[in-house]
Amino acid sequence: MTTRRKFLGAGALFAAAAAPTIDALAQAVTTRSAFDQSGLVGKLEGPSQVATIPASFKEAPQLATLVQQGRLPPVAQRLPSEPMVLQPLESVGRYGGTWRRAFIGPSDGENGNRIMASDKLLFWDPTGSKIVPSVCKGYELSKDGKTTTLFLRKGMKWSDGAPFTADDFVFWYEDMYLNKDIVPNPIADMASGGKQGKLVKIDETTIQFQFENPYFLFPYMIAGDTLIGGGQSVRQSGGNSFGAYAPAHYLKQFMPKYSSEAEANARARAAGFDNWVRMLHVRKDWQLNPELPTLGPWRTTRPINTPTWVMERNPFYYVVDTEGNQLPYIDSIVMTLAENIEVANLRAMAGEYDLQERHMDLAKLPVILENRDRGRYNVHLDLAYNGADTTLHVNMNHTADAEVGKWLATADFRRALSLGIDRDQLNETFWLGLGTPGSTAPAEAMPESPGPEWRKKWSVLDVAQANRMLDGLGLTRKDREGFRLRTDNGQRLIIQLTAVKAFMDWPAHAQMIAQQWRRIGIFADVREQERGLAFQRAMAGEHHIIVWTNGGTELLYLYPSWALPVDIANGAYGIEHARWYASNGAQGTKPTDPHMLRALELFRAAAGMDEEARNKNAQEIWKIMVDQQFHIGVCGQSPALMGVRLASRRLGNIPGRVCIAQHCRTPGSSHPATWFYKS
Amino acid sequence: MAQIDSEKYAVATQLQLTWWRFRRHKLAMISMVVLALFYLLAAFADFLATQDPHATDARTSYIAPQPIMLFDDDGSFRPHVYGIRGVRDMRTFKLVYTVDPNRKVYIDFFGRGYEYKLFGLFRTDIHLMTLKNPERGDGIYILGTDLLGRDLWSRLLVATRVSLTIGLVGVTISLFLGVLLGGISAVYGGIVDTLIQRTIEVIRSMPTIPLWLGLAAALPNDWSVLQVYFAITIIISLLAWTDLARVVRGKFLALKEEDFVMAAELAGASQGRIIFRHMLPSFASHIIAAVSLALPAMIISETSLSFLGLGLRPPAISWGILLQDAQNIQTLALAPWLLISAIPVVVVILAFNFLGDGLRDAADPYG
Amino acid sequence: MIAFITRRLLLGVVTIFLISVLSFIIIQLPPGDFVDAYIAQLSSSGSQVSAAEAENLRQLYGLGEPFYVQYGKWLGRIITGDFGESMEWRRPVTEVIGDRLWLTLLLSFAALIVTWGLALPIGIFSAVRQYSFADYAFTLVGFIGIAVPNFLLALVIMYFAFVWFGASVGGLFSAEMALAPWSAAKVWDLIKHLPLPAIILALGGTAQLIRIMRANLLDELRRPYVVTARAKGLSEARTIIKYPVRAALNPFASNIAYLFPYLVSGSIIVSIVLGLPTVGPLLVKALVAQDMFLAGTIVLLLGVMTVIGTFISDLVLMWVDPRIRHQMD
Amino acid sequence: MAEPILSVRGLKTQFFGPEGVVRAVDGVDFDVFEGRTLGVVGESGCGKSVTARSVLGIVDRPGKVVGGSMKLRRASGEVVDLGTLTNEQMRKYRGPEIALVFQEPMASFSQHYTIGNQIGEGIKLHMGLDERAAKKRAIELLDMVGVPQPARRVDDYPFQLSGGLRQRVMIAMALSCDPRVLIADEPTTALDVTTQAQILDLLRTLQKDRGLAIILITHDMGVIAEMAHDVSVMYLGRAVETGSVKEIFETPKHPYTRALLRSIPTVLAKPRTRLPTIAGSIPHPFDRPKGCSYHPRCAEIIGAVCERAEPPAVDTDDRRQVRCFLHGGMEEAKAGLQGAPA
Repeated sequence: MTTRRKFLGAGALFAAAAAPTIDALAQAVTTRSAFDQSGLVGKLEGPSQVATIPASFKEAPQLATLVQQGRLPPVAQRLPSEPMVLQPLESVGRYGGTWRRAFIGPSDGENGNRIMASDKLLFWDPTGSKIVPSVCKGYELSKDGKTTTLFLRKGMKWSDGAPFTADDFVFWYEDMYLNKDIVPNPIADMASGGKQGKLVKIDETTIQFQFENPYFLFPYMIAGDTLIGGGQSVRQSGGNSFGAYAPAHYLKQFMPKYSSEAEANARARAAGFDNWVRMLHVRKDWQLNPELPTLGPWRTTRPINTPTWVMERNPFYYVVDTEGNQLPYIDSIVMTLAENIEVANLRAMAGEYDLQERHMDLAKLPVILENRDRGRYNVHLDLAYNGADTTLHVNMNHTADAEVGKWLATADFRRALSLGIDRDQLNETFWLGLGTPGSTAPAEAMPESPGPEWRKKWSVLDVAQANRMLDGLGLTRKDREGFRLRTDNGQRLIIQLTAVKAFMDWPAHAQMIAQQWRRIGIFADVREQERGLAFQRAMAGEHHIIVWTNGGTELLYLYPSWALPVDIANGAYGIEHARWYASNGAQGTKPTDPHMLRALELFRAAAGMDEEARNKNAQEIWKIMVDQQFHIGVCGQSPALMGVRLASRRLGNIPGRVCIAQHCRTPGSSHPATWFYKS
Repeated sequence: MAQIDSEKYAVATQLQLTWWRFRRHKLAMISMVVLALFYLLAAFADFLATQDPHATDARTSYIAPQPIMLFDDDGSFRPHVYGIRGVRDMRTFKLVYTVDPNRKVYIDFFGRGYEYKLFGLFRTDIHLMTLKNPERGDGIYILGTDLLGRDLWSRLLVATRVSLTIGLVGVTISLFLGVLLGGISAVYGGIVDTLIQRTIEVIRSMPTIPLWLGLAAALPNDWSVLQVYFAITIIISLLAWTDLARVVRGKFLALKEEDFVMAAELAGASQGRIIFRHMLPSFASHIIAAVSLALPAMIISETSLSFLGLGLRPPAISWGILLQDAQNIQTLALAPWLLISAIPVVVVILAFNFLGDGLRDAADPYG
Repeated sequence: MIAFITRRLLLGVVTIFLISVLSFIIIQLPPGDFVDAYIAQLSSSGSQVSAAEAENLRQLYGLGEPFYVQYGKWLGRIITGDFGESMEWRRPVTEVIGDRLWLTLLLSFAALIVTWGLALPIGIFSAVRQYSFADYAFTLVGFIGIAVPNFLLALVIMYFAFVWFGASVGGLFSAEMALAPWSAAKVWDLIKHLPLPAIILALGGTAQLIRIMRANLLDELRRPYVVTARAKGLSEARTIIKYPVRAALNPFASNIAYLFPYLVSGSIIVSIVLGLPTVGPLLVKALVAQDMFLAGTIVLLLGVMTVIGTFISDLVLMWVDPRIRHQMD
Repeated sequence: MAEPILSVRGLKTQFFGPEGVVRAVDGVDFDVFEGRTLGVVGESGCGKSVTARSVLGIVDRPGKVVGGSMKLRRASGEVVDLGTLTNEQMRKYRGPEIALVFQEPMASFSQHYTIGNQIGEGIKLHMGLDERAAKKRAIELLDMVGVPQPARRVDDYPFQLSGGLRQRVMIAMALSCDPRVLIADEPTTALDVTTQAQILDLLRTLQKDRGLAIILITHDMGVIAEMAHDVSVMYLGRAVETGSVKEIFETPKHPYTRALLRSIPTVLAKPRTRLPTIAGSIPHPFDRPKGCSYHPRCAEIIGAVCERAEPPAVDTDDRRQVRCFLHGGMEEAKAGLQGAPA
C-alpha cells in the first residue's frame, strides 16, 4: 500500500501549491457584480474521490439481467479489486435514461472524447487544480526526476472483459509508438533534454517511464491533455496513435508483426481498406469502431460517421459511487447530428438536449435565457482561465513580404497594434460584457499567472501612445485616408487578419479590430478563411496575423501550442521557428529576436524543474510574451468557449460551475458518469 | 443611302412598336421606374448613406430603427433625431436602449461625413444627411443597426450597389456568350450547332447549385475581395448563358428565312453585315427581355453563394452578406429589423420579373 | 418510340459522361492535391502522416499523372462501384452518402408533388378566371414566391415554428426515430417532418409553374378544339379539364426536366439551413473541407439523378403527348 | 314553304373589351329550313363565325349575345328561343339539335385523344350509350362519311389522318347525335380543291339522306354557288343582302354582293386580266364607319346619305332583303337625319 501513499504524497504536494488557487478563483468570481446579478455563475464543484472502498457492489438493472442470463460475469468480478470510488456531488443517483446531445459531424469527435476523459491515466479534480488518480491508482516520480512509475488497478478490465495490464502499455510502446509506419516521428512528450525516454513493464500492474534527463514535468504531462497523457479515446482517434496504452489483445490481429505484411494487407483489402495501416487507424478509433475495447464510462455502439452517434454503458467501467453502485448512472448517450450551429442551438432551446455546453453560442445567451422554462433547462455560465478567447497570433517569421515581415517582427509595432484595440467595445459586442479584457496572460488565480499588471500591460486602449510608437518606428507617411504607408514602395501598409468562423465569429471580431485600427492608421485586411485552409496557410508561413483562441495556455507547459513556436503542427508564430525548436536546432531557422530565444530557452528548461520553480519559470515566460506581444490578447476568462451550459432540470448532480480548461477536458473532470435523471 | 434610311426607319418602328406595346403594361412600367430608382440609389449610395457602412461601435449595437422627427416643438421644419443610450440588462443580457426626448440632435443637409468617391471618380465627403454636433452613439438609424453597431441603411445602400453591379456584369458576360454561341450555333448549323445545343442541354440538366459551389469552392481562398467578386460573377454567368443562347439561336433561325435577310444575302451583303446590320436589331427587343429575366437569377445566385459563405466574404457588403448576417437565431429574436435587407432583394427581383414579362410580351405579342 | 427512347438514353449517357468530367474537374480544381489537404487536415488535429503513406496515397490515386490518366483511374474505380473514401468521414463515400441520397430524392420528389398539387389547380383557376381578383392575388403570391429566395424563408419559418408551436425544429426525423431502423413508425415520422421543408423548397417552383400553366392554358383555351368540345354539349368543367388542360400539361411535363435539377439544387440550400440529413449539407461541408471524393461523387450522383429525372420526364411527356409517341413510328 | 327549323331575328353579339365594345354581330336575321342550306358569306372578320357560335351559345368571353331571338323548332314541334336558355340547358341542344363543323379540322381536334374517343364522347353523353356501343356507333359514322377501314381508323389520333379524312371525321363527329341543324364554318377552306369537292359532295349526300338543315359559312362564293339554297351576305356584323342563291347570283343588289361576285375567278375570264378586288379593307371593328359601314369602299356611294345614315333592311321580294339606300329606305333616313344635328 506504499503506492497509494506515494500518490497521496505527491498529490498533497501539488494540492499545497494549488490550494490558494481555488479560493482566489472563487473570489474573482464574487467580485464581479455583473455575474452576481445574472445568478448564472455557480460554485466550482464536482464529485470527489474517496479512499474507502464499499463492501459490496451494485449494478444497472439491465446488466443484472445479463448477469442472470450468464452473459456477463457478476459485477464484483467486472470491477478491479481497487475501483475508483466517487462521492457524487449531491446524492447517489439512480440508473437509467438516455442523454440526448448534439454533435456536428465526424470532425466533432472531441465532443465524445471529453465525456470519456476518465480513460486518462491521471486526471484533474473538478476544479482543475489538483492531479488525481484515474486509470492509474497512483504514480511515483523519482527524486532525480528521471523515472515516473505508474500503478495500475489490479483486476481492471477492458470493456470486452479482457484484463487491462502492463502488457497493454508495452504493446502500445513497442508495436505502435516505435513502428514508423504508424508513428513516423517520435513525439516531444516522450523526450527530456532532447532524448527519447523508454516505457518499461515492471510487473503486471506497474509500468515505468525512464528518461536520461530529469523530467519533473512528466506526471503533469500524463495528467494533461498531451499526446502522451490524453487517454485512449482522444489520442487513438482521428488518425492519432499516442496515449501510452492500447488494447493489445484486440489490435494485434491487424498488425503485420503478428502475421505478415502480406497477410495484414490482404486482410485490410478484404475489409475495403487500402493497406493495413489505414485499417488499423480505423479499427483503433473508438469513435468509429464499436468493437474496440475501451476503458471509459460508455462505449460507442453506433459510430460517429453516421447521423446518430450512440454510446452505451461500459459494463466493466472501473468507477463506483460511495454506495458501491457501478457507474455510469445514465444508460446511454445519443448524439444527433445537427447540420449547423443554429439548428443545434434552436433544438437545445426546445429542450431536445439534456445537457449541452459544446456548440452553445454565447451570442444567443439572451434567447437561451428567454426559453429556459419552455425547454425546461437551467443555464450555467462557466468561466475559463485562459487569458484571451480572441487572440491575434502574430507570425514573427513572415518572409513572403519582407516589409510586412519586418514590422510583424518588431515589438513596438505589435505593441502599438495591441494599444490600438478597444477591448471594452469587443467585450460588449461579442461577449455580452461577460469577458475580461486584457492580454493573453492567464487568469490571476492560475499558478502560472505573472500577476495582475501583466493582464493590462500594452493591453489597454491608448491611441495616442500607439500613434507615437508607430511614428517613432518611421511609419510616418500616410495616404489620403490616413493609413500609414510602407517604407519600401510607398504603397499602403496592409496587415492581413486571417480569421476563421469557428468557436466564435472571429471574422466579425477582426472586422471590429480593423475598424479600430483606422485610428492608428493601420489598414487591416480581414480574410475570412475556412479552418483547414487557414491552418494550411499558417503551416506554410504565409499569414500575417491569425485570429484564434489561446485556450489551453492557462497551463503553459501542457498546451504551449498557442503561446510559443514549439509545436510543429502549428505555424501561427512562424513554422520555421517551431521546427527549429522541436528539432533542437537541427531543422528550421533560429529566431533572431533575443526575447523569443530567451522565452524558448526558459520553456525548454522547465521539464527539469520541480513544481515551484516551474511555476516561477512560467511566470517569467508570460512576462516576456506579454511584454513583447508575441500574441495580442483581446478578451478572455469568459464562458464563450463551451461555457454556456444548458442542463435539463431532470438531471441531478450537475455542478454549479465546471472547470473550463484544456486539461480539465470539459466536462470530463466533472465526471458525467455521476450525473443522473431524477425522474 | 435611301435604302439605309428606310432600313433605319423600319428598325425604329419595330422598337417603337415594342415600346408602345410595353407602355400598356402598367406593372412593367412601374417596375421600370422602381428599378431606375434602385440604380439611382446605387449610384449615389455613399452620398445617401448617413454613416460609414463599415464603422463599428459597441455603443450602437442592435439599435432598433429610429424615426426622424421632421418638425421641432414650435412646429418649424427642423428634422432631428433623439439622443439614445443603451445599457445591458445583466439578467437578460439584452441591450436596452432608451430614447432621451430632451436631447435633440439636428440633421444637416449636405453636411460633411466620411470620405468617399462619387461614381468611383470624385472624392468628396458631402452626404445628404449628417448630424449636427452628435455625441458618441448618436446617429440617424432609419433601419436600425447590426451587432457591430453598423448602420443598416448605409450598409444596405452599398450592398445594393454591389449586388446590382454583379448582376449587370454577370448578365453582360452571359449576354456576350449567349449571343456569340447562340449566333454561331444558328449561323453555322451542322456539327457546331449540335455540339453547342448538346452543351446547353447538359448544362441545363445539371443541378446548378452544386456546380456553383464546386467552382466557387475551388477559388483560391486567399484572393482579395475584388478578385472573388469578379470570379463569382464569371462563375455565375458561365452557367447562365444557355437561356440567352437558346433565344438568340431560335430568333436567328426564324429570321434566316425572313425575306429581308434573304434579300440582303442575295444583294451580296457579308455575313457579318447581315447579322449585325439586319438581324440583331430586329430581335434586340427579345434580347432585352431575356436579359431582364436573366438578371434576377444572377442576383439570387450571388445572394445564395454569399449566403453559403462561398461567395463574397465580409468586409465586402452585398445583399447575400447582409442576409447571411441576419440568418441566426439571435437576429430573429433580438434584432428582427435586420431582415429588412430581404425587402430590396425581393422588390428588385420582382421588378425585373415584371419588367422582363412586359418586355417579352411587347416584343413578341404572339409568342 | 423505341428510337426516341434510345436517343434520349444516349443523350443521357453523354450528359452523365460530361457531368463526370466536370465533377472530376471540381475534384481537381483546388490548389494542391487531395493528399496535401488530407495531411493538412490531420496535422491541424495534431496527428501525422508518414511520407511513405503520403506517397502510397498519391500512387493509389494516380496523382502526378496526366489529367486524363487520373480521370481514367477515377472513372475505372467508379464503374466498379468504388467511389473512394471520404477523408472527413473516414468511410467509403457510398456509405457516407447512403440514406442521404434517397432522402434528397424524397425531399425533391415531395417538393415536386407540392409544386404540382398547388400549381396545377391554381394555374387552371387563374387562367379560367383570367383577370379576376383571385387571378391577380395568385399571380402576386406567385411572383413573391419567385422573388423570395427560399433559403431566406427557411430559418425564419423554422424559428417561428419554434416560437409559436414549440415545434421540433429542423431535421427529417424526430430524435427518437433518427436512430430506429426503417419501420412504419419511422416512415410516418418522416412524413410528418417532410411538409415544411417540402413547401419551403416548392415555393419558387410552384410560383413559376403557376405562371407557365396559366399562360399555356390561356393559349389552349383559345384553340378551336375547345369550341368543338363545347359544341358537343360537354360541360364547361369537363371541356376544360379534358382538352385544354391536357394540352397545357404538355409543356408542363417537359418542364419537369428542368424543374427537377432546380429542386435538387434548391434542396441543397434549404437542407443546409434546416439541417436536413440530405446530401446538401454534406456537399457544402465536403467542398469547404476539400473532401474531394465525397464532393465529386455527390455532384456526379446529383447529375445522374437529374439525368434520370429528365429521362423520366421525357417518358411522362411521351405518355402525355401522343404525337411524340407516334413521331418515331 | 314549310316553317323554318331555326329562325334568327335581330341577333346581336358584342364583345366587351377593355378598349370598348365591339359589335361583332349587329342585328342579323335569317331562317334555316329542313333539307336546305343557308350560305352565309362575307370577308373574314365580318361576324360569320360569331353568328354561328351565338346560335350554339358558345361565344368566347368577353363576348355575349345581347339581343335578338333564335327560335329553334324541335322535332316535337315545340319552339324554343335558344337565347333564353341557360348554358346548362343549352348543352342538351349542342350535338343532338345543332352541331358544328369547323374550318380547321386539325386545330378543331384535340391531338391528345383518338378520334374514336372524341366522336364517342358526345354519343355517350347525349344518347346514353356505353363505351362499346359508342365506339361501334363511331365506326358506323366513320363508315358513313366514307372513312376507309373505319374499325382501324377509329383508334387513330387526328394527326395521323390526312386533311380530307380529318374533315370527314369532323363531320362524322358533328353528326354523331343526329342533329337537325348542321353549322359548317368554312368546312373546306383548308382543303385542296379535289378534297373540297369530295367534302361538299358528302355534305350534300348527308343532307339529302337525313333532311339536314345546313348553315354553311364561307367566304367563297364558289362554294355558295355549289351548295347553298339560300344566301345571306354579311358585312361588318350585318346581313347586307339575303335571298335565294339564284337571285343573289343573278340579280345581286347590294354593291358589296356585286363586288364579291366580281372577285370570283372564272375559267372564262381572259388570261392576264387582273382579277377584280374590293378596294380597301375591312375597317377595324372599333372604327366602324358612320353611316353605311360599307360606304368607304362602295363604288356607288350616294354622297351625304351613305356617309351619315345607316340603311335599313328593305324587303324587296318574298324573302329577299337588302340593306342599301340604292334599294330604298332613303326617306326614313333623310327624315331621321334632319332631326339630328349633322
